[in-house]
Amino acid sequence: MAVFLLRRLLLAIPMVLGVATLVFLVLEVAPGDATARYAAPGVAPEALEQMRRNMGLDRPAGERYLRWMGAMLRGDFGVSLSRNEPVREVLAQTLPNTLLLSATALILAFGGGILLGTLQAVRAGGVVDRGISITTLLFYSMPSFWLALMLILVFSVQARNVWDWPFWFPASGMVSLDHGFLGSREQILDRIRHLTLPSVSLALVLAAGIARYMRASLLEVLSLDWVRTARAKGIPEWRVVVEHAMRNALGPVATLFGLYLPVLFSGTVVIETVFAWPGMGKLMVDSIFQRDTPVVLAAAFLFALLVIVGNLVADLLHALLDPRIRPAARAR
Amino acid sequence: MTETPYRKPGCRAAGPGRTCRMAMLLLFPVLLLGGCGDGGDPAVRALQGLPEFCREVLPRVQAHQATLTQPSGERFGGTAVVGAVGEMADGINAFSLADYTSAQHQTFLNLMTLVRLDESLGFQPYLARSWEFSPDGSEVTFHLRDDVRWHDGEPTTAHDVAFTFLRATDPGTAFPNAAFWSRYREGDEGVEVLDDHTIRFRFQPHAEVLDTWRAMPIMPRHLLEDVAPADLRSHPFGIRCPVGNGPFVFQERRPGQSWSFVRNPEFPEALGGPPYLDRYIFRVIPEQSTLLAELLTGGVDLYVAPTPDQALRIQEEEGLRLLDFDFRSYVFVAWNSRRPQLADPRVRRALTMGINRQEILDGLLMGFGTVADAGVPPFHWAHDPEAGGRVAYDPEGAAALLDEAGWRLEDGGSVRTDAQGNRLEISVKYNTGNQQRQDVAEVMQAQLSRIGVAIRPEVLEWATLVEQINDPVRRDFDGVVLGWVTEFRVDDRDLFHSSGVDQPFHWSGIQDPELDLLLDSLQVVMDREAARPLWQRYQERAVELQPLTYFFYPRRLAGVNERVEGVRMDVRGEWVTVAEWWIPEAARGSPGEG
Amino acid sequence: MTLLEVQGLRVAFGKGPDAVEVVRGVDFCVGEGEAVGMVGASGCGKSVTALSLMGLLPPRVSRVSSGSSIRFQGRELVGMPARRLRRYRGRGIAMVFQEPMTSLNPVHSVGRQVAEAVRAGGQVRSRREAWARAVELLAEVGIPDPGRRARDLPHQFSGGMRQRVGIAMALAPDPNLLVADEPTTALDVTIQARILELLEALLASRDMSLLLISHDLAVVARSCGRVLVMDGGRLVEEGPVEALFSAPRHPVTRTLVEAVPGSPASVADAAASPFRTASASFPRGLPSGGEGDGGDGGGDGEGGDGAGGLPILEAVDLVKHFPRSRSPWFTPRRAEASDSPGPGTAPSGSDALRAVDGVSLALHPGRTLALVGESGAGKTTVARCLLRLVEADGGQILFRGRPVGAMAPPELRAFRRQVQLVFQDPSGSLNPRLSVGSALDEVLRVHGLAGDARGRAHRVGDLLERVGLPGGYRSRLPHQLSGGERQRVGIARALAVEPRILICDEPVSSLDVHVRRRILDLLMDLRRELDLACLLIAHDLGVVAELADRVAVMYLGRVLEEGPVERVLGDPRHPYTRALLAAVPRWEPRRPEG
Amino acid sequence: MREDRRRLAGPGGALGRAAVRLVPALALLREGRVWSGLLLLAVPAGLLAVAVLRFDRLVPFVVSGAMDQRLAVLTLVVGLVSSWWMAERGRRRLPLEGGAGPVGPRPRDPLLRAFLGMPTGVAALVVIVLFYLTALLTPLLAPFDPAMQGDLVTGRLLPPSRDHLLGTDQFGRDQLSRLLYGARISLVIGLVAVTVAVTLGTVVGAVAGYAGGWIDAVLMRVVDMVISFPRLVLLIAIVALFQPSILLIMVILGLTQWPHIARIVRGEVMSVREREFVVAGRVLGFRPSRVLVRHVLPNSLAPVVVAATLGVGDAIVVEAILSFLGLGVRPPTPSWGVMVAEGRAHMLGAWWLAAVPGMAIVAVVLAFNLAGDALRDAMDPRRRT
Repeated sequence: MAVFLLRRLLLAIPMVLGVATLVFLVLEVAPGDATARYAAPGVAPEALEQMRRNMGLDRPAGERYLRWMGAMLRGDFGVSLSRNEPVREVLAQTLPNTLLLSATALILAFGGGILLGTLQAVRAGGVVDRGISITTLLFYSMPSFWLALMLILVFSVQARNVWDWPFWFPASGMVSLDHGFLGSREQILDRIRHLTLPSVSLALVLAAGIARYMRASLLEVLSLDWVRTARAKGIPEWRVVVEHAMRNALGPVATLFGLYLPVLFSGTVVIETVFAWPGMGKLMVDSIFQRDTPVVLAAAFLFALLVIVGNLVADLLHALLDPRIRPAARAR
Repeated sequence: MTETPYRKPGCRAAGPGRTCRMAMLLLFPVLLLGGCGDGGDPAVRALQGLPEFCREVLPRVQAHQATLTQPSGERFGGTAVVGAVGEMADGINAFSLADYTSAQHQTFLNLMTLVRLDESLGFQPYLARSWEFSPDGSEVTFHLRDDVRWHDGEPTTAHDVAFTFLRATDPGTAFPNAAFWSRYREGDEGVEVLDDHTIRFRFQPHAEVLDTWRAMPIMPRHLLEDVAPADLRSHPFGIRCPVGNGPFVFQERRPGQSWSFVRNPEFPEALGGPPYLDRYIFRVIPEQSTLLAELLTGGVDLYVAPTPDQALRIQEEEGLRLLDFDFRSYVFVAWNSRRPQLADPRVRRALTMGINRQEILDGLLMGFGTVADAGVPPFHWAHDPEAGGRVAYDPEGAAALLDEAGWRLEDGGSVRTDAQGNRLEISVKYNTGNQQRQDVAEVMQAQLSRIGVAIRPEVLEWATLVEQINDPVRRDFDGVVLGWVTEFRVDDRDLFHSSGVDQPFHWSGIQDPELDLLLDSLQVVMDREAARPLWQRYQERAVELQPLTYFFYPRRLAGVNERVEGVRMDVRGEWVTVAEWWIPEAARGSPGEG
Repeated sequence: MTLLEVQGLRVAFGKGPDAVEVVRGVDFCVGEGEAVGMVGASGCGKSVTALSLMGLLPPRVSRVSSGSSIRFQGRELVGMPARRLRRYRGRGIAMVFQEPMTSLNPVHSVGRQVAEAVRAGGQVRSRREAWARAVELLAEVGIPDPGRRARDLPHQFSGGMRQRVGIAMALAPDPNLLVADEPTTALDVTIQARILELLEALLASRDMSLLLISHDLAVVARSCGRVLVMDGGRLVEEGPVEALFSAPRHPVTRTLVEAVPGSPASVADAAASPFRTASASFPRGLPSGGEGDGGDGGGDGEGGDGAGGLPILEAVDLVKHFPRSRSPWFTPRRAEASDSPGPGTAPSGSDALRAVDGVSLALHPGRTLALVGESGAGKTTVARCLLRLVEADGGQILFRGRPVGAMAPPELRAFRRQVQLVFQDPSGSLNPRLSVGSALDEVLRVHGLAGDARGRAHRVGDLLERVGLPGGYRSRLPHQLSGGERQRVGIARALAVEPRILICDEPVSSLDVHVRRRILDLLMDLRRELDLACLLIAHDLGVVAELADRVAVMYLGRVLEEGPVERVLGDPRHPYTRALLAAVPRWEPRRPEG
Repeated sequence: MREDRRRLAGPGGALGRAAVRLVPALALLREGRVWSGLLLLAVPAGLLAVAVLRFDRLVPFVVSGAMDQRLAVLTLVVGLVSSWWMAERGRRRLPLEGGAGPVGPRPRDPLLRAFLGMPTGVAALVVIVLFYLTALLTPLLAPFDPAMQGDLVTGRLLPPSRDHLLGTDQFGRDQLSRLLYGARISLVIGLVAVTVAVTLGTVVGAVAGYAGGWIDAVLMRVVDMVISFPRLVLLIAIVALFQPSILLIMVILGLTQWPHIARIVRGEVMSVREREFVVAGRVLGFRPSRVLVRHVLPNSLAPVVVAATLGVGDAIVVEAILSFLGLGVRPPTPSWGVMVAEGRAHMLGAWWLAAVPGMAIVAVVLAFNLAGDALRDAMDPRRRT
């Protein structure tokens, strides 16, 4: 197992480097640089030149790439060009927020998806199945940003301003302004309230996909010979489903975990923008616009790393769920 | 998330300490970032993750502030929350001065300038008690107050002023507004500290000398002296632990979310004394609709620059007040006169005349603003409201001008052509993320198509746009929609002076001797009355040549919760009276409950 | 007393007008302690009947018609609510399924699965007791070291062992009736014999009825007193085994009986060896020589067949290893345990699986060499090595004396034209998207045979005729053909390139008994008419006896014994060959039991 | 129904017969094939309605119209003729009076037949066809020029009314017209992106799957790399930094979608490669390229069809996201994503501006997803329910 982990991590190195290099190239070829936001009449061109020198942008691309690479291997991500802060700090401010959001969304999505999918598979062909099928497909077809806007419209804007509902969800930010003045219970509640809409809009789309996958997976397992064997023993149907079929059906769904991570991170880019969530996705987009190469590179690097770790976790989960899967056999 | 709650202001409820640990549980890559640690004491933990510099400086500030006695009185107390869309990217670092909001917080909250403006835009003493010019106008001597202290207790002296000047003019700093001192003598030649509270500057005589010292806040020498000029821009001082001398003391910044400041109890009485507010919070909410919602529900007390649509909503709402006031910004399209179809001033004038700017103003800006004709905004003493008489909306006149210039409309055609058969097609670029500019481009396209001009709007992301329009060799645009905030001292030489035609900002590329002469004189004629006719002529000439189509001077808008009293705003900015804001005791409850 | 009584059982698949009745009115009964056999060709409705007893038919797609009645211990099972029906599953009727490889849950240990069945039976409450009972049961069905093996997962067992586990599971709740649905079909003959022995022993030791379902009458004949014969969803004949064998009334029964070696009706049965005369009935192209020679291994082939001239294709000391893991990139997944019977399990210690371990063979024109052995013996690998579909790791393949291993691609393609393969699975060997005609036409076109389009069309007709298919079949797609017809097309395609050598890899093992017969006839005719050299790979000794001149017995990658078919089958020298022969289920008239 | 037939067949049936000649769909209806009959009746009826209501536009469009205007007229004509022809063909296949048995065209391809047997699939297909028809007919359908601005003071942000069925946007442009024109962007983007993705993905996947070994390893590493990076971030970077045209955006969308297709194709090719008919091809001496193209690929593409169908929906969503972020289609070209983004600022007062274009996106994507699902089910008999 240790060998397997090591091998996977080694395999990940060229991938991470590849991603980082790709991003570096894209940014390098792109017109403009980080001084663009200072460009306005009244600003001396010499000052801009000097600023470039201060940022190290006057060096050839190759040198900057190697420097960055070298520094990164030592754990130093450099200094953000647009935020006047070390990249490490910029990331430390945003990464936890993104992780909180995505982890919540993942839990919601997988919990909900697996539950719904199981329900569907057990009632395959029935009204429940069709109902859930249509609903999940509907959510699956929704652009997440639009879903988010509609959720805001209903549960935030209308609920608060028009319908005067006793409960509504904040449409932006991570905590309320008075967060610091609340008791610990209220603080948690406040966080959850802020987390609800963004994580739900992320999770709904994912959950729809997972439910569909789970349904298919479980249906397939339920049609297998050994499920018939289990039924032939005369054990109750729910135990056939839960103890026998579920574990086998969850194996492939676990691999979905790894597959969905990049999708999820793509989603956070949009959702963080819509909900003003101070996370990595938004940071990355902003930094692209500001030509803040060090931040973009570091964020890309982290994203790639997270995805790899996610895939690893997925594989381990799969192996855990299905003892037949030898780790080595999972490497493609 | 099972943390002992602490309620005193200054806690870092969402600070890295807590979130970091939470994240560590989630996934290990966070470990790479480090920065997480343990610490029971909130004050200590608040410092965690901060750079060395801040960990040294902030306790000193706290210690000094703890020694001061807070003022008492019925107006003292409460927290006001200001919400805006954009982060203060440059923070309290005057050496990287760039964005409007940062500049406002520097000059009105945390730092001090030598002089400030009164409501009628006359210069008033601030950090400087008084000043005098030498008779030939080549020297100014400032006498500083002796009762101003940096927030860590150090006195503010002339050495700080000299330090600020020297660093800002040091090329290594890459100070963006170096033009402030373009007529100053270089380095030590330009400045002389006469004593701890007296300082003299030397320069070639020019207009509006004091404006520089209204714009440039003084920075603390004792903290930044050892920092290399090249490192000043990214120094932690700016955004992690600014130490100022203004009415508000920096307390905390949650990156991307908020800045908070508390009262400086020792702010000199002569300058208005300590502010009434206990605490001032600047909150970044990157979504305008959210901001409006927050204002409606009391999440923020003041919404900086709502959209005109939202302004109407704010006006309707009970308990809210809409402030609208003159501003220093304007929106324009710069025409690239290097392009053959735009070389003729008549064409450019026709374009302006073909656009119904008043309708755009009324429709999209809800009438909050005035139509602009030349780059001298209404706040300016030399503003000429009549300058635009000759370019009012007049589609027939515009068509006639175009005919005259040789661009004719064939029967049945929709686009004008010249004798060679070239179509009158103009691409207009604008940048992403600015709704107003996009609106202008779209409306312009629709309106100009009626007089046979084909406008192709092209949206580009800012850095790319900058590269395309600023590169003297490329100048890859026909027209570009831009907008900006001018200084109080209007200086358009970068835009129009023919000597700068190869400089980045000479977008129009026009070269006109009369304009050159006017621009030069405007900068050196020190007497306003003598300068007035020059300004008059300058605006007329700009209208004649139409290097730019000026759209409008939008009025600045702000939505304010009525519980905050004493809020006045004018062209000087939103925060000009922040020290006088106060909240009646009955309305002081914690923010978010209004 | 009657334990189970089935009356008018009808089962339909599908809904509405598309519904197909698979079981169309079946009546039978099983008495207490009785062993009843049920035989019939595949698709005759046997398994569906069995599943319907348990209420295990797939819901929604299948339906037991309303008039049907299944009475178990006097209670009507049809229409019984699922909750109550479940009580009869396992405890009342238990079932052993056909596919041991897939009928165990791969993620639970076998002990747990058996224990679960024990607990479902209701006699035992606690987990510990259930586990102990499970271990006992595993011991009872002959799992060695059951205490330790109970913790293993299904994939760590061979097929035969898994079937034993399946039986243990069925026995766990102490059922009154055991339904065994083709329990040995997926197993090799030697293992089949052991499983049948086990079933017999269990039946003797327990108070239990048995319904044994098989397509092979011989299997049923061995343990059952009464046999039901099904065809097309109906029961066509029923009676004591002896009666069926001695006087089969229905044609289906007759085919089934004929297929059993040793049965009175078997046309191929006469003297000492059941196979001897079977093969003798077949006229050979060449006199068989070397009757008396012996010796193990492949070395004697050439000597014995010297009269046949030079071999056309020859394998010398062929070796093929499959690495257990090849590279970090790609690792083929394979079953861990080989399917070998007790002695001499696969060499699991080495890092490579020696699929072929020094095999030498020779093919002569007009002669047939049979390669027999159980699954996993390496037969198919030998065939693929001969064609260079997989590269051999050692040894040499000579085609008319030329080493095949050294051939360049064009020459290799030419070589492959001379050697054709007939596949085991006729449904997989045809491209589902090509019609019969175009599949044959493609072969001709690629090799430039039979001239232009007309010539090819003509030749396609010839080929179809040759394999006994009407010309109208050329426009049919594979899925519109029956299994036997597909196999004919496969043979026609192989013949299209006019090969000299035909390698038949289990050509009839996936076909039903009556179709089998005709395909074998076809192959025999073709070999004679076209003077082909033939390598026949089979595990069915009956087929070998009919078709082959010589036979080589393979086991674990080695040839154990090789010689003329009469000698090897009639007078096997190697103990393994003897075991193989002994394990073939055959008809042995029972003495009336005492 | 029976009575109906008698009436038509009776002496007064001459008129009925004429009606049936003219409108063959009636025959289908009469025979009880209600759905196909209604469909084949509704489509030409709709087209005819368009032709009548917009008759004033027809002639100028043909004479001096832009390409898309001429295309709209052509679509109208072709649509009318072909729907009549299809109905007529359906009518001819009807059994004679009293005849029984299944009617209508029976496609030979079992997959297609299974697909057409699924109500959701057929419904989705119909919706998709309708969307494309609408997109093609837009110049005829749209009540206003989508770029035509109303009075900026009085004509903007109007609620839905008789004049403006979906209200007007912030420039007083007719929202319905913009929605109709916006359909073209979404629908074309889906097609082009998926074509690019399928082409590239199939080639890469097929080569990797068939060749195996190091070629496979290298190609799959690349695929992994592209897949593991958040696609949207890459798209945002490329689109933001290089300002491509709409066509290029479509291509880029495809270029980031291919790895999924490549994976599917590779997996499928690898399993088909082991099938015996492929081995047979090698044994018969076919060249590898022939085996791959003639035997392996055609049998591997079924899941690709599904993936492509689902991919269209995906591409539409991603384009909408890009447009929403201000990076996709440039204003004033109406794209649904842009419309949602612009409507967002007016959520409180005019929520329909953001809601309706979003619903359009959901409808199209849902149709494609339903079609993809139905295809997948058609391919997998076990999942037919």
